[in-house]
Amino acid sequence: MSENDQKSTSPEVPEAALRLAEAFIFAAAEPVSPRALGQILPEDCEAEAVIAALATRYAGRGVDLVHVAGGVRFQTAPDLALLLRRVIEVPRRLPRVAMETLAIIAYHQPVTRSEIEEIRGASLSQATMDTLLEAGLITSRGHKEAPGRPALWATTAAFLAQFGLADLGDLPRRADLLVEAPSPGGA
Amino acid sequence: MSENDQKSTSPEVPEAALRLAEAFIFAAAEPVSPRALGQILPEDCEAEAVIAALATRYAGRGVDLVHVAGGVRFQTAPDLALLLRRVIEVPRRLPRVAMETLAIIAYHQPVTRSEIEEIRGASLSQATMDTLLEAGLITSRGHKEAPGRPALWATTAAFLAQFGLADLGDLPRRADLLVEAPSPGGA
Amino acid sequence: MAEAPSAPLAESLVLRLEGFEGPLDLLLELARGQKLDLARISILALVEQYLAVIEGARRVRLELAADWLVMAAWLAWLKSRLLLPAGTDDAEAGEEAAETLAARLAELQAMRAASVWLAARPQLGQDVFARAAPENFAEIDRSRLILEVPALLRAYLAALRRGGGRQRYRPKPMTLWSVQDALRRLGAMLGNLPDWISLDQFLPEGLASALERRAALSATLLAGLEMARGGGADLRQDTPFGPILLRPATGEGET
Repeated sequence: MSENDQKSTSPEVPEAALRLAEAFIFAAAEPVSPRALGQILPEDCEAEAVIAALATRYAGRGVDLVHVAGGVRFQTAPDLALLLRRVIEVPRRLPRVAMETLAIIAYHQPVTRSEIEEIRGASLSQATMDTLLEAGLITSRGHKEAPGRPALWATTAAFLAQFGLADLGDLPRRADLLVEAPSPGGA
Repeated sequence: MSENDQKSTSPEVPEAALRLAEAFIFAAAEPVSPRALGQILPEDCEAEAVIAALATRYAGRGVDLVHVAGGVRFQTAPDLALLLRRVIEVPRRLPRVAMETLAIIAYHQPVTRSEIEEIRGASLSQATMDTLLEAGLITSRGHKEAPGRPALWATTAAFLAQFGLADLGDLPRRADLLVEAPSPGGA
Repeated sequence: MAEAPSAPLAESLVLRLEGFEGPLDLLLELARGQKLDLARISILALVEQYLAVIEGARRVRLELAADWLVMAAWLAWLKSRLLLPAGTDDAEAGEEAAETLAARLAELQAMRAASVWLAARPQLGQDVFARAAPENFAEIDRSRLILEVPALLRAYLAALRRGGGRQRYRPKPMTLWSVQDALRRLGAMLGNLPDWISLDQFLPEGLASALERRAALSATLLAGLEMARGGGADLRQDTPFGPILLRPATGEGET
C-alpha cells in the first residue's frame, strides 16, 4: 500500500472509527467499499482516511489490509502462505476398467492389447492404458512375433511396491482364485 | 481474557511466531486449537504463550481473540454489535422455545425427547427440533437402552462456538442459576 | 403482581391461559407470583391458585386441553392429602408428591434461567461476528492411488467372468491319438520294416501324459488288429501282458 506512508501519521482518525472499520472489514463477506464503510462511520470521518490509517496499523503484520475490486479486505500476508499451506492427501481409486486391465496384465504378462481385450470380452480404450502407464504400473516389454508385431505389456516394480507384493509369486495362483471355472476355455 | 494481563509483557514470543499465529487464526473458518497452532509454529514456541501474546495485542481493538469451543478465534468486539448489525446481515434469533429446549439439552445431555418434554411440561414440536438441528446446535448421540430405543440428543461444538463458550464447563452451575433472581438478563 | 396472589390474579391468568405452555408453565408462574424462594413456596397455596384458575376458565367456558384437567385432578388429590393430619400414610404420600412437584418446578425454573443466561450471551452471527471470508490453505493432493490386492483379484475375476460370457465357444483341439491316426502311421511305417517290432515302437513322438500314451497305445493296437483282419499285418504276443509284436503280413497267419 504505497499511499499509506504519507498518511500514516494522520492524527485525525479517532480510535473508535478505527475499531469500527476494523470490525466491519473483518466480518464482511465481500470487500468493503469506502461508501459502505461511510454508512456506519461518524459523519466527520472520511472513510478513505480511516482505511489508510487501518492499513498502516496492519502493515508488516500477519494480516494485511489490501485493496481489491470494489473495496478493501483483510488478507493473510503473502509471505506466510507457504507456512500456512497444508497438503491434504485424498487418494483415489483406479477406475474399474483400469483395475481389471491391470489384473489381466498381472496374470497374463507379457500380453498384447488384443489379448487383454479378448480376455475381458470388451475393447480397451487408450485412456485406460494411459492411466496405467502414467501411474507407472505397467510398461511395454518388447513385441510379440506375430503379424503387426504388437507391443507386449507387463507390470512394473512400482506395481509390486504399490500393492505391497515382494514379487508376482505373492499373488494367489489362478487355480486358487478360480474356484468355479469362469468360462469354457476362458484362459 | 482475564489471564492475559499477567502475560502481556511476555517478551519470549518472537514477532515471526505472532505474525504466523495471527494469519493462521485469521484465515481459519473454525476455532483453532492450540494443538493445530502448535503444528505450524516453530518448535521452541509454546502455542498457549503465542495465543496469550496475540490476545493482548488485540485487547481493546475492534476485533478480539477469544477462547471458544476448545480453541481460539477472532471475533468482532461485542460493543460494536449495534452498528455492525446495520451493515451485516443477521439471521433471526432462536425462538424462546428453541432456546429453552437448547438449555435443557445442554444441561441434561444426553437426553431423550420425552425427557425434554417432561422437564418442560409441554410437548416439543418437530419445528423446534428442526430449528436446532438445522442450526447445527444439537446432534443425536446414540440411543437410550430403553423400550423403543429413543434417540439421545446432545449439543455440538457449533453450540459452544455460537454462544462463545470454551467448553460445557463454562455454563453456570445449576445451583447458581436458581439462586439468581429469575429476572431476564440475569447473566 | 406485587401483592399476594389472590382472586384478581387468577382472573387475569384465565384470560392468558393460552399463552402458557402447559400446566407446569402456569404453576411456575403462580409460584413466582408468591414472590418466595422456590424452595419455600407453599405447595398448598399453589394448588389452590391453580384450581381457582381452572375453575375460572370453566366459568367463562374456555375450552381446556386434557392435560390441564389431568393436572387439576392430580392437584385436587394432592390437596386432599396435604390437608390430612401429619403422620398418616396418606399424608406422607402427599408430602412426597408435593416435594416431587416442587423439584420439577425448580428444574423448570433452572432451565428457564439457563435459557435466559444463554440468550444474554453475545451470540456469534448476532452480536459478534467471525470472519465471513475465511481463507483456505488446504491443498488437495489426489495423486496417490489406493491399490490393494483384494481389489485387484476382484477385478480379475470380474474381467474373466465378463469375458467368459461373451467369448465364442471353441471346442478344445483333440489331442488324443485316434485309430485313424494310428492306421495312417502304421500303414506308412509297416512297409519298410523287415521283422517283428514291438507295438510301442509305432507310437508318435511327444506324448506328454500317461493318458495320452495309453490312448495312443490302444489306438495303435486297434489299428494293428484292423490291418491284420485285412491281411496287411501279423500280430503276436508271446506271454500274457507281454509286449505285442507286429510285422508286415507274410501269409503264415500267426496271432
